[in-house]
Amino acid sequence: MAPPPPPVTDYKSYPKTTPPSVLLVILDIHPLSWSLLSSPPPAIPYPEHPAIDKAQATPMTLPDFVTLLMVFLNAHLASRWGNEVVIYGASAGRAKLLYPPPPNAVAGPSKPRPNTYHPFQLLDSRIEEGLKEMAAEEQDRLEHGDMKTLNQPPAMVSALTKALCFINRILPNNSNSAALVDPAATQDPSAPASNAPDKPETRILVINSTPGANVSTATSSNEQSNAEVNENGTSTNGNSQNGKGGQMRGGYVGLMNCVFAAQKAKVPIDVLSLPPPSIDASPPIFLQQAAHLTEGIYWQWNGRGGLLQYLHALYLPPPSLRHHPFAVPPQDAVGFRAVCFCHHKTLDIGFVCSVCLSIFCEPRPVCLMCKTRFPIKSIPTLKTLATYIEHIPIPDTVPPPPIPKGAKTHQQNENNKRERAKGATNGDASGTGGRGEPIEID
Amino acid sequence: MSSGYEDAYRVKLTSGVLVTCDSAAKQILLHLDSMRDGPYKFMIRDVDDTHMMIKREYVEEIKELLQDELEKNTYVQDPNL
Amino acid sequence: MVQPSFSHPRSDPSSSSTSTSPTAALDTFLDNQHQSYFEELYKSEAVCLCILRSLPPVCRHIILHNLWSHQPLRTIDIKSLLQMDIQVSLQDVDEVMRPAINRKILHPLLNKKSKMIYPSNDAFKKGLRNALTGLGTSNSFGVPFDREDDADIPDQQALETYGEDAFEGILKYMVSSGLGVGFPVARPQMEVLELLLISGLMVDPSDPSGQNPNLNRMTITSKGFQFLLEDRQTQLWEILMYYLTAKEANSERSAVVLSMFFSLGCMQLGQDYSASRSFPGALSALNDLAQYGFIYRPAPESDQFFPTHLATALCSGDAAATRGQDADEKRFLILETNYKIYAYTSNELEIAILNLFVDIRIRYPNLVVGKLDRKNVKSAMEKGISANQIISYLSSHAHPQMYNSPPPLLHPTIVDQLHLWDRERNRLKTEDTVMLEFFSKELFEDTEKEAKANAALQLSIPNQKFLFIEPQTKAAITEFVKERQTQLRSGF
Amino acid sequence: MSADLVDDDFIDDDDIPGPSTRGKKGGASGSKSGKGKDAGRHAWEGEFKKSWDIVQEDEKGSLESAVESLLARGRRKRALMADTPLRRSIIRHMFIILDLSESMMDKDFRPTRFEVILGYLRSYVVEWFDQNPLGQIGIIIMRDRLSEVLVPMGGNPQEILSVLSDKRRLEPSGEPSLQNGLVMAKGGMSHLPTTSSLETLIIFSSISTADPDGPVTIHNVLEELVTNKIRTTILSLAGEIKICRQITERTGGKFGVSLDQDHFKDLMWETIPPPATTIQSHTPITMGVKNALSSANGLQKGGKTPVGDLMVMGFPIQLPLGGETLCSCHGLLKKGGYLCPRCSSKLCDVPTDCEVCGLMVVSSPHLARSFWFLFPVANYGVLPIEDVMNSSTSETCFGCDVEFPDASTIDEGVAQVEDGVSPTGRYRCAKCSNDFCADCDLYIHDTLHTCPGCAQ
Repeated sequence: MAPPPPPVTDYKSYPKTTPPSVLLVILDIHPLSWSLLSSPPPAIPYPEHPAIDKAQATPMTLPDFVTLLMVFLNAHLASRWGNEVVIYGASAGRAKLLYPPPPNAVAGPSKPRPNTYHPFQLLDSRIEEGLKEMAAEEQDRLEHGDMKTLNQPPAMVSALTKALCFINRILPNNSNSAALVDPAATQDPSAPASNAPDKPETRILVINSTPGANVSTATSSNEQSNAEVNENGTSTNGNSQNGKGGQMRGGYVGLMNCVFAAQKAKVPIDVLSLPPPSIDASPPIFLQQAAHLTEGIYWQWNGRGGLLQYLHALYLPPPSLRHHPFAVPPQDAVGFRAVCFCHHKTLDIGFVCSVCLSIFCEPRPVCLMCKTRFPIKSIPTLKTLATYIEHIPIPDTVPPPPIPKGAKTHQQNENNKRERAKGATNGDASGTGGRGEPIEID
Repeated sequence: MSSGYEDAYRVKLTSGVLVTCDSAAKQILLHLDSMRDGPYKFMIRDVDDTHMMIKREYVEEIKELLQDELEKNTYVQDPNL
Repeated sequence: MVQPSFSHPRSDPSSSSTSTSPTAALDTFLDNQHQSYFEELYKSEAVCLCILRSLPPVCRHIILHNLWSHQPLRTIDIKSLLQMDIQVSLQDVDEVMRPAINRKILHPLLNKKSKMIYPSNDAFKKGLRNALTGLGTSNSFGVPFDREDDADIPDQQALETYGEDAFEGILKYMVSSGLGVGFPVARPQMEVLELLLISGLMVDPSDPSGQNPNLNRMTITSKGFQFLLEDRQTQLWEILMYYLTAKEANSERSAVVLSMFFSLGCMQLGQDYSASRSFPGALSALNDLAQYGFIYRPAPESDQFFPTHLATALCSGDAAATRGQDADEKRFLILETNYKIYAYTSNELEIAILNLFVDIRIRYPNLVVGKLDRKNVKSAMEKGISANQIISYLSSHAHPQMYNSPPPLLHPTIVDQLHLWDRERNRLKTEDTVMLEFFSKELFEDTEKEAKANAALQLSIPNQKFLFIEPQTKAAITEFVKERQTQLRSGF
Repeated sequence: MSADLVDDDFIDDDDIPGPSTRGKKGGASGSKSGKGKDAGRHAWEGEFKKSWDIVQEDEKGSLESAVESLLARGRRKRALMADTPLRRSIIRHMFIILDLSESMMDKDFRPTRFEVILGYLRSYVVEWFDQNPLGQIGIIIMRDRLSEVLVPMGGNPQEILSVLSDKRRLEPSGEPSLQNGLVMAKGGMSHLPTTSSLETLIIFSSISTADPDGPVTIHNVLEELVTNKIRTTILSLAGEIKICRQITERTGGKFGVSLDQDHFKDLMWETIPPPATTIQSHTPITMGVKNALSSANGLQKGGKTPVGDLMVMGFPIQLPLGGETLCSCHGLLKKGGYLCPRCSSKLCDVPTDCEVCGLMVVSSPHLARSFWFLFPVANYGVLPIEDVMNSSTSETCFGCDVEFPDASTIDEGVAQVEDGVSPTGRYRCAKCSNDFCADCDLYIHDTLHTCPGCAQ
């Protein structure tokens, strides 16, 4: 996180215009997750702030949320001429583009409604259609007894890769013709960037509804086979933080690759995590890492309503306004945990191959990835080194809001408090984390 | 228009048009004025290097005359070149 | 002045700071309106949407940030959002929100604890919320026309051509009246000519009093020439504002008409709408707009109308109509350092405008070659076109190829030369004056002081004891001089 | 660089994928093909190849086809790359030895060699650290027959960039001394464990070296390089020099002579991906970052060196920029920081060794940067026109959802698979059988490293 710039009072330095902004939304529509969200357990009591404590846990159904999301997307379109929206739906094991519709699929333009701005109407009706299509597909899968795939976590990585490909296509300076211009000119970092001011800026908003950071996909088969074949079944859970922070399958590598690609393209990945602490105490740490690494905004809903306001307040400003002049909402502590290649566990401390940097949760004689042999003799030493690990709760260090805030910003205040509450519950979260146990694919 | 007093505190009032220009243009104006006689002289008072006072009725004429004079001194490229 | 449109890859910051946005005419108009006017405007969701987009980005996002909140915006919230120091004065916060306050979206208010709060205009807030949710009832985005499905409707291309032809026809008429020669043009309808006269873009030279002008014999004024050189969006808004002002002068209610402009700006190109149901209060204004090419009607008395691209591009905000194909067509000029101009265009209007200040030598079907020379530029300047206008016209129409050379876009020698020619025209500065010749230094100094205090002084030459004063202050100054004279003579 | 020179001990690095090997290899294939075609002729006897000759307009006067074939070349090159993961040294130490002799002022590169190389170096450093987050770079310059450490070995690209941006400090002059440069590099790396990958990259502009008179010759230095296993890669701007080739061959590096600017850049960028390590393991490329294996040290010293090591690493928690707390590394009050996962002490920055418990604390994204080497994306095959016609394939690219050209409009006559360019504009992933457009194909393989289809 960049240190906050000194307070700026010179309103003359505020940008006069912003480039058009493309917002790519990845909506997790995993049916199981939404069924959890629609009947949430009672909210965690919140004695510190009576006003918040009084607010009841709000059930959130997918249609309700999509309605809110549409208003938010309309606001994005409204905020500047030339803004665009792209939406991907990520369901169990598959991801699909919902909007804009494929060019050949455009049925005749529906009749404009007299009280709706036509672009809004196009967007809203197409999202509705797209979601219905996806729901029908899910229904289909259910009826064909394809239970296994239904249990897969949502295909976040696939959706992210698609979004990044899309961004790559629309960014003019990434086009291949640009690669043909004189390298000396393009490679000189001191040269002024020749990007036209109307080059669109892009950002990705990931809306996660799946508890326990289960936001991975099936691993790429290569990785899978490598890992599975060499799996000799002598797994000892000794020093891994199993279940903590949710599990992440091989999608970890894919997610990280996406993060680096996004970093390179300077695309922030915003994350909105819907499962409130009452459903799942552990944040989706890898999405949180993604937001952190790309300078996006990460925020977890507290389950007590107010989503529309949060969406507008946190996620609406385009990247060009985010750090200056607007303030970035305070962010949580970020756990930089990783996932081991052998059992897909989330680790605080792991064993890393010195040659290929593969991560394992236990000492082993041969590297699974590069077949490097490790000295057998050191295994016991390593084991002792890695033991005695107690999990550290995320400390209560969320900064207090810079200025006392009252009624209006009590949302943000509430946000902070909630984070504290989460931090407090995080210490014994290993029990609840098991909720997100993924189903292994063989 | 004069105040009519013949003492040290007398003040003379004159109405006209104050011309502000660069000194080169002013020389041309002086020249133009010197070419004229009697009532056709337009200058009321030569103030300083960049100012002069002229009669109101001659303003437009003087402007045109100056343009013509300047035009004479401008190199015009032969359009066929 | 033409905005060196923001899609300019290398717009010169100095030139862009002096330029105005395409909606400058609208902004001035709105700035002079009262609360009640806005209350009426904000009944339309389309207006709320367009006004929101016209705000500067920071202001816009603060409004959106607070849109769904129940509490009014407070100074302290703005400060924390904008990372301002807590000590920052209220004025500075006001300044940030100034555009919204001017548009009567926010009403700054001191509450009981003498804290500043900014409650939003309820009509605006409701309108914007309804715009986003589509729950409005004012039909401000246009009621589609019920037609048979197999009805023959013009496609977008046809509408664009129609709109372009209609508007360019007016511009061509203006140009041809100024050039004397020109080309055959149809005379616009009477209402249009009247507006051109009222707005001062054209004038009947044979009628200096302006009492009884002959609309058929008008010629373009210097204001008209300046209008021609502006970009399309600016021209459209200017015309609309002239129209609106004319309406107001006839003491008609203009809010309904203005809100119709915004509604048109939010409509869909290629869609047909019902006039009577969309704009029940502004049918005659809609008819007038047809004459400028803003809308297309298949039959003159039909209720069905199609907005053309002129209308639908009205509210495209700062992105202007400079995007897309339209923009590419406008980039046709190559200006060389030897003053030669190559214009890749066959558009009569553009060629006519070029002809105002360019000596056109060669005309090919798609290319015009000419030269910027002193004679033509000066004759343009005689017509009231300034060097800055020519420069901004040249740079906003510069061919993409010109961006390949290192900045600045136009070579400095040419820009300088244009300014020099402009200056040459204004070598004499003349002003009416009264000269006072003094003989007493004391009296001179006193009078000088007095004249300075009353902002009457034009020039003072102390060593010759000359004083030049504004003619209209002559009486007051003589009065003073006489008083002083008496005082001095009596030996004070 | 030469295909016929593959030492058995080394895997030819030519086939390594790199993000910057996008299809713009202008005259890259020059030296190889030249040798193959007319074996009897020397390079200088061949016709002079102008770079603009490579680009041919098609009959419509458009450059589109030329651009496509350039792209295709990039594809073909990548097709040679092995899909299987290689063992690569990931912790690298590299000295860049820069020749700053007068010859750098030559104007055969525009505006000068010096300017061009400096520009390349700046982006090279950024790219290098991007792909080798755990590596370190130092820069040595050679001029006036002396060598000088411009930037000591370090892991901060910003520091290097700031030095490189100061052109006045880098004014070329005199002659270079290859020997002095190498000695300096060897000295600079002597303190490093021989187990990490030690490399030098020499950018050599002159055609001679002015080495000191004395008992030690450059051949002695070469022997030492070989013993110290310092892999030396030399890129020459001027021509092939015997001693340079000898050095690179003996140390396992590569020798390249640039044909033009683009080619030089390609040569440079080829050295960015971590070098493959030898499977034969006559050089045990093990490694030990400082304190990484405090207790395993004994093992290393004892007779047989193990091939690799497992390191215990901790993944920290980054604190938000809240209140100030004491850090364990400096004992100062600071905002933010990282918590060691084992002992919870606060550290200012990672990667580092925890001051309290000695655990090596790294940020997991640092490690993850290199994972794409381990899980390469399968190459996409060209989809011939018959397949498009026969099967019900998707109409849009699976990546960016752009519409494919209509299969029915493709002329059967030109529908030959040529240069790796798909006539149908579709490229199919062998694993997930999804189709991609050419743009996405390049992007996925060069930057993203994750197949959208396989990720489902």
